[in-house]
Amino acid sequence: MLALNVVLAIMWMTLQRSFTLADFVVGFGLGLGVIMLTQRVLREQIADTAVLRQPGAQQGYPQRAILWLRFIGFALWSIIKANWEVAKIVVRPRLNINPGIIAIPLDVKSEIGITVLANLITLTPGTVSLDVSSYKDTIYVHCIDIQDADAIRDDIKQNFERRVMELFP
Amino acid sequence: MLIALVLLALASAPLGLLARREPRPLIGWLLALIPLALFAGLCSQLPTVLAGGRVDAALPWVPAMGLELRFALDGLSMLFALIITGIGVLILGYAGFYMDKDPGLGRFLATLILFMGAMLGLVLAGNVLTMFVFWELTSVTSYLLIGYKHDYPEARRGAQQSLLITGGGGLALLVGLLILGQAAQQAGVPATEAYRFDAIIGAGEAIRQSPLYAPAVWLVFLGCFTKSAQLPFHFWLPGAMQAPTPASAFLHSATMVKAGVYLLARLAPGLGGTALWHTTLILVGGATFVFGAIVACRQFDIKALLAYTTLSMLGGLVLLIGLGGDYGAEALAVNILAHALYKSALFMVAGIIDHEAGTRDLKRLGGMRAYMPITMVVAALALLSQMAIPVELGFVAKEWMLEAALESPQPAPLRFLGLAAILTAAVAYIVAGWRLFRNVFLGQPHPDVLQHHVEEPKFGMLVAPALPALLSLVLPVGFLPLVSQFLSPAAGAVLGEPLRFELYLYHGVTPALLLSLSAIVVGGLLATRERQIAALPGAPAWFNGGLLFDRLIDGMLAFATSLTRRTQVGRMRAYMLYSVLAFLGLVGLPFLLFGLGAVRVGADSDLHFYEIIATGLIPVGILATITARSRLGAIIAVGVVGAMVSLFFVLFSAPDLALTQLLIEVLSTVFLLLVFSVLPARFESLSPSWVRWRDAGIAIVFGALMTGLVLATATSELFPPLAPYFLANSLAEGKGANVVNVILVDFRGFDTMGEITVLFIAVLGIFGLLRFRRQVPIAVRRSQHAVIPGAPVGGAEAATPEEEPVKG
Amino acid sequence: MALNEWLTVLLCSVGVAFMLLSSVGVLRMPDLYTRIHAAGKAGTLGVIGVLLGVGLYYGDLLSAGKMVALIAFFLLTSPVAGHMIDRAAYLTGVKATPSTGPDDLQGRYDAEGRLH
Amino acid sequence: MGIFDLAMTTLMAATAISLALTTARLLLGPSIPDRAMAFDMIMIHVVALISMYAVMVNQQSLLDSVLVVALLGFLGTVALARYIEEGRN
Amino acid sequence: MANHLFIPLVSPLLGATLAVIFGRQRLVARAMVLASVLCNLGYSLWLLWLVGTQGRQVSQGGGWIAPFGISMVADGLGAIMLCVASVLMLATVAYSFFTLDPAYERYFYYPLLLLLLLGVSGAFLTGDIFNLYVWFEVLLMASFGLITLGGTRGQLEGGLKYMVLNLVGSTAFLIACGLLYGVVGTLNMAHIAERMASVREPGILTAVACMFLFAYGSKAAIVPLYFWLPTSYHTPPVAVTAIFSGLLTKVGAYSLYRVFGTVMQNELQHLAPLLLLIAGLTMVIGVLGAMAQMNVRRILSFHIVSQIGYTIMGLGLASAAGLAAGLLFTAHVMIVKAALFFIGGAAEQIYGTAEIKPMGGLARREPALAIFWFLGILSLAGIPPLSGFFGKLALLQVGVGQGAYLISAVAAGTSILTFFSMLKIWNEVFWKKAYADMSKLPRVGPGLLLPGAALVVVSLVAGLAASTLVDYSTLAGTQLFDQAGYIGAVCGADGCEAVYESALR
Amino acid sequence: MVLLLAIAIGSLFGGAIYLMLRRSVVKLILGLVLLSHGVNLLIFVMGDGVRRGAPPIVDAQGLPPPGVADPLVQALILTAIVISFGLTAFVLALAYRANQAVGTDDLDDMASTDRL
Amino acid sequence: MYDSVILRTVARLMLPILLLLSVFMLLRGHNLPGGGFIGGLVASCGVILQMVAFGPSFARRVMPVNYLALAAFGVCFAAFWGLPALFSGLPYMTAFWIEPSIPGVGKIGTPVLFDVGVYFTVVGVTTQLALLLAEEPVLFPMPPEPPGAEPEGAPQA
Ligand code: NA
Ligand code: NA
Repeated sequence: MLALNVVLAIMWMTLQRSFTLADFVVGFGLGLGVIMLTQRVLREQIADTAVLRQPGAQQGYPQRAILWLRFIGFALWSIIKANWEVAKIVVRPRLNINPGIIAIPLDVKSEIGITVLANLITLTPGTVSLDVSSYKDTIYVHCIDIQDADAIRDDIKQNFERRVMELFP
Repeated sequence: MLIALVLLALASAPLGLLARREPRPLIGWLLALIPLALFAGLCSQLPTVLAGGRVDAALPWVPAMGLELRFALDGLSMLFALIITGIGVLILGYAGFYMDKDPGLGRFLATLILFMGAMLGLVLAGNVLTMFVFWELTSVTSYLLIGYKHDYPEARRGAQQSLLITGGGGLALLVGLLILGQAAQQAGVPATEAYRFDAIIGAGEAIRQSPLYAPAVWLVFLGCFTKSAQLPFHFWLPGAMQAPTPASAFLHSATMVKAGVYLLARLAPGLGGTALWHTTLILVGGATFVFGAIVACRQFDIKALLAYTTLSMLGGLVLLIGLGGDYGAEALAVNILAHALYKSALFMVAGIIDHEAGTRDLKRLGGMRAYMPITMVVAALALLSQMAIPVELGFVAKEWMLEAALESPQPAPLRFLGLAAILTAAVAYIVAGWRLFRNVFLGQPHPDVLQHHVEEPKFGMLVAPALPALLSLVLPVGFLPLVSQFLSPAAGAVLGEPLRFELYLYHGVTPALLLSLSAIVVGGLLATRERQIAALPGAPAWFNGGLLFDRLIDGMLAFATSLTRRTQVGRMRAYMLYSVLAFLGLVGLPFLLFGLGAVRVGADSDLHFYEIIATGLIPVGILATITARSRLGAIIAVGVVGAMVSLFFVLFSAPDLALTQLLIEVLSTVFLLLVFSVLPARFESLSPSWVRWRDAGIAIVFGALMTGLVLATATSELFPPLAPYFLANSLAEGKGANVVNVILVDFRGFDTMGEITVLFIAVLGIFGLLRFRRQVPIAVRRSQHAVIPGAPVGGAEAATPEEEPVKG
Repeated sequence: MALNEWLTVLLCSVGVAFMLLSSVGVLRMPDLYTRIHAAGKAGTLGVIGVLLGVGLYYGDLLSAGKMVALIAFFLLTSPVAGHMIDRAAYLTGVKATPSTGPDDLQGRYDAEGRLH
Repeated sequence: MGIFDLAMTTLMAATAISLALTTARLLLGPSIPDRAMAFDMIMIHVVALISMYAVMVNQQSLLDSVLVVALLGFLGTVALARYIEEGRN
Repeated sequence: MANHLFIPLVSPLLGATLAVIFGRQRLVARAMVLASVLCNLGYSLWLLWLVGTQGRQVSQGGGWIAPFGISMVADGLGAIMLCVASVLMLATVAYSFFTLDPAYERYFYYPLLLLLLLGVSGAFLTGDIFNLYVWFEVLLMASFGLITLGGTRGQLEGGLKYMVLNLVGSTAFLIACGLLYGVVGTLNMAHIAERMASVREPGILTAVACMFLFAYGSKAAIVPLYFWLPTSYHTPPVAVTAIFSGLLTKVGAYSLYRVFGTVMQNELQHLAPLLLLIAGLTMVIGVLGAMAQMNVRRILSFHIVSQIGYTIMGLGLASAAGLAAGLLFTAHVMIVKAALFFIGGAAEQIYGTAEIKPMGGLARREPALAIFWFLGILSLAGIPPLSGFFGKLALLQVGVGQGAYLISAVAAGTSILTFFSMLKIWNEVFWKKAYADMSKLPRVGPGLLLPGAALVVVSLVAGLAASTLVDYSTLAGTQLFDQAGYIGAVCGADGCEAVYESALR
Repeated sequence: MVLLLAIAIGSLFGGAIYLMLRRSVVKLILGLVLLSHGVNLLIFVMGDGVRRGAPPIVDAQGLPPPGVADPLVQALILTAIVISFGLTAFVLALAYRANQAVGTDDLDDMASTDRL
Repeated sequence: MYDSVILRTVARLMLPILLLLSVFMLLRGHNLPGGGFIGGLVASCGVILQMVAFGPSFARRVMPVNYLALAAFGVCFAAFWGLPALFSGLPYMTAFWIEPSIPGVGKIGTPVLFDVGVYFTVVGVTTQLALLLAEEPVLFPMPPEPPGAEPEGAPQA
């Protein structure tokens, strides 16, 4: 929570475009107020993630930072790739695609993890996450062009879910 | 003095409520002390008046409008005032006995006294507006008296008819009087005094020359004719006989109906003397005179018979004013007095008969002489006066009337018409009088009558008609010089100059006497055949003012209903259409006429492509909205329009606006979705295509108009705007760099105050709108209302309050 | 033109190009589900390009930081929007193009719109 | 007008064309989710237009507005989708 | 500077917000509402006296000089209207205390009433055309809340039409404000007046003026813009209808008076014949509508339309005297109409319906109610010495004096039709025999009778003391028509343009 | 500029009026929304010129940028926007309730209060 | 209950950020685009987002505020700051400023406080409105779809 409060204060300073002590104090105070008002949602979110985190999975800060950076890099690259793919489809003179919806079982448990995964799926080549089952065990993905459904499934599980799991259990 | 008299009369009205207690008959006479006191008070002024003087009194009321409580007592006023109070004494006493079983007597007497006060005010008024105030009061009190027995539909109808006729006439009169006042002002009278009688009369010469004269006179005529039941407004008077007899005797014979005559007489010196004045009065008065007299011969209800003779006599009085001249004025005075005496007596006798025999129907009466001889004598005295049989006051009066016709300064044809009318009426009066007397007192009693315990009324009741009846005989026999002296100033007031005349019973064999006698003879002859006359075919059924009036009212109601049905159709789009068309008419036409010249279509030099697109997408979005076939589609399209408008604001230097617009847009869209997601997705095409095309046409015209207005105003450089001030002072004075926000919270913070209040009210209103129904059990609200059992229920949605609240 | 202006124009061009592409895609694609793919591009690369370009224009860290925050925001929200629309379309019975292959979602929604 | 301005204007024009194309989808539909998607895209275009415009007229304060617009686009789309679903029966 | 001019606005605003915050404590909320209404009443009487003795009162909102900030101006017209509004509000609050289902209270009925008063007071006092729009919206919004509070089907249907048609009118108002700013470049009424008076060829200004006519006219319910009124006014609780009849259309009329009487006098002279035509049509069509109805409240509602015709007639006479007469009439009608609604509402409470056919026999059962009703209709019909007579007399006098005979005749003729349709109620409800045993029906308590009776007494007293009233209305008419005086009071002796130029130098 | 805007304004008003003449409550409300857009734009044009790129924000010396837009109309429109938002919300709630009460969104079926 | 894990997560994340943003918009309004209205609307958008994601009852719980009273308080607060002027003999709403600018916040004066009142009002009103509308039970029985009518989502391509 304190970290969040500091983050909010920094966000405040960013918005204000001035990094003075006074700004920090005001931002911190406001952040405190905001957190007080919204602690119910925040607590849910944090509790949810913390409970699922396995004891052994705790890593040191440097590892986590590297994981984060790798993840972001991977995500950005995937996004650019995805855009390129779709752009190619769009400008193709004749559209002969074979879209479909496929179900992918999930190992990620935390809501934030699922969300990140779903977003990642959407942002990457030819797939849009359509919905997550209410037991959070399956994600349904719409693919723009299915040549091999299992290949897509594997790709997603291996590439995406694994990386997400590293950060969000 | 005069003010005190009038106010006393009005203020003592609540005393009438005393008569709610026993002994009612005596309280009636006790209350008669009020008019008696007034009578005495008036009499105390007699010396001044008889000497040709005038008593004045005035109380300022609304000086700015020329309205004051101004009273003036001269001969004419004195005549009327004494009649009003004198007969008032008798009527009050009489009413106590007549209505002793009636629980509403108190209310009745109170109204009667109020009426008397009003009437007194009317005749004493020295200012036309003062007079009008009391004129209206008499109409209203008369309404209450006629409708006294309001459980009966006929009573309500009669009351309403009389009020509408006299009230409508009153309004015409008001306008007429105002025009007179205006004319007087144009003649140089200061505005504050322009409405005084003497000012108007004094400016008479100028007024008669004025173009305002004719409309004013016509309007005054309208007022007077309606009030005095002249043809063709006569029909309310018989209807007014629904009033209890004392009221009829007082209002509809002796006093109120004479108000019109009074006013004509009062204004005669100022407005008279023109062909318009005299011709109209002679024609209308003569026609009414004859009509009433003849119709009276055919009535079976005593009160109706008397009502028609009253009607007739009012015509006679108007005729006299029309005939003009010395004799006309004199005859008017005498006839007013004579008529008041005998007619009030007759009405009271009619009441006695009704009271004792239980009916007023001539066909169901007869032989009363055996049961009520004194009453018969009283009736005979009064009737003889009405029939103008010699030595009665009525005879003297009729003589003077004939003289007036013979000596009238009017052109011969008019004179002749007047004479003919007088003679015809005189003959008819004899027939009618005899018919009444014979069928009531002579012959065999009707079996119905015998069932009642008919007997001579109590003294307290009989004395009331006996007194005027006796006076009808005594005055001409013993006091003619006194009467003449008393009436002279009245006649003088009508004539407009001092006058002194002597009444006589016999003055040698004059043409008038001969005519009078021959009328008696002819009348007597016809009277023997009264049954046949009564059986003669009457006027055609359609020639019935009352019926015509009712038709008029019904027609108006039907028109009103159909108009309302057609315009107030209840459909929103109809109302919307009216509004839009009204806008096109009210704004579009003036724009076409005056504003078109200002339209400037400047070439837009440096437009950017993206600006064109952003702006151009607005119409596209609108088109999408209009053509959308689903609610959500339309909502989304509107959202896009809003987004484009915001974009536009960004592009043209209004970031605050853009942000607010966008935020509001999204919020509105969310609200729309919340509300309308539950409805079926599809729009049905509800209107036929011609309606849609018509609406499209109207919409296009509307849009074009707005475009034109924008083009005409946006480029206007008539004046520099306020804006520079705000830009210059924002930082220095308002301590803020964002000028828009400084305007909002400081320069025009008051607007913002109102605006957040609007938001606040909106949430309060919506809270009530959405939540109210939930927590109020229907039973609680229902229990507060009950529809009277057995009553017919109006429409389906008649009972709005207890209507089922929507379930929630 | 300064360097930052060149950069800005370049990045913006990329962004705008992607936006144009995705608009074309949204027009051309056969059904809603495939259009969402195209639309997502505008919401991501298109806007990212533009925002990056704009962020770099001012050359200061703060503006760039703000833009990065904005980009993060878009990366977070744009897929969610796509997901919501897709889901709503599926639930309201918007038909997929006939060439659609497998549909693992078939019959998995219950009456309340819960997915099993 | 400098080259930069010209370039930016051209870019904005291109974005505007893209916007118009998106609006065509709004008009065409055919389904309501299609229109909702078009709405989302339109808001994104608005964001892009405002950002570029901010650069063009050198109004940094507009960039904060962009944040709000982006937020609103998201909220609007989500609400739309949600209530499209709500009204499905 | 008369800074106290803000009191009648701050008081209901604070009263309403506090009443909402303390809504749970019923008595506290009621006390606040009452206190705030009484405060307004006392203040407005004092203000009237002040205006009478010292002339116009002016204050500049936020302390910004005249054509730039928002001016508050109280002249005779504003002060009189403020007084009448407060009196009516007091009567309505009292009537509501006694008659209304307590459930209404829980849904902010009283705060809404106060906010209505706020909007009305603001409208009467402001000297800024756009600010006037804002107050219009405040009072409209409050009226929307009040007219629909209760949620019967009739209220919802009627309320929807009421709302939408009023929105059209207020939108026109806003457009007109915008166009006016576009052409004249200012929003302060005094400044507008000064600038418009200096224009030789009005041209487009006439169209703008006509748009104001449309906007205010639709609020005032003139023909052909009155349809929203009869369709909705009979649906809410009586207290609401009464206060609406007293205040809402009158604000439209007030604005017409203000804008055409003071600000756009040239246009007034142009439009006078049109106004007289509208006045005549409004009188007649309104009263015909009333004749067609068989429901107490609907009859009275149509009469509101008809009587607006008289008000417009005063305006159409286009003179200080005409405005004064119209004002006199309007003030009278505001009071009497509310009284009649209250008394009719009492009858409605007895019978559980406002339809006149099933009623009857009330004159015997409730003589006091009958007397006050009768006095009320006499006043409405313009029978002396009640206040209605003076309003009618004044209008006719000026009409005749200015040679407007036709409209005077129509006005006179309409008043007899008014009387006729009111007598219909009297006949059916009071005089007619009761259809059945009335002893089971509830009696009228003092709370139900007093507010209406008090207003009738006010009408009677106003008639007897008409001189004062006429003096004040004459003063108001004169002040209203005195453009130069108004400009001088708001912007100083040199006028607004001088202030404008020196501020921007 | 003005011509273009005038046409946009005209079309907003025309569309609004057309929608408000329809029988459906929803269309009526959408018409009201369009109407308020039209008015806002109209007032905007009435300002002291419609200008590009110069929002009414003064610099540290209190001097406005050259070619600044009219701040007053912007403030007026802001007020108008907010007010019309309140009104729209209310009319929405009212329409919703009327819908419930009458059972249809056809305005022609809401004519009971005028029945003679 | 509406059920979308993804939306819920995102909505949760955005609430504090939006609230902070709203305060930011409010405070900078006097010098840059923003102000009480915009700030208030942003804040209520945050709550409305919760409402869309979780439903109205959750949205009421997540920030336990009586929005109606908040709106009333806002109006009262805004009106209140006009009063000091009245008591010192100046016209209502005449501005008073605290001379030195407060670090981190900026200049404080009655107009700014007034704007804060506006902010509260707007938050209270818009949020309450959204919640009221969203809490409406859907009671209105929908007329059956005419048999011939195609749902709009039918394929047309
Ligand atoms: Na702005
Ligand atoms: Na504002």
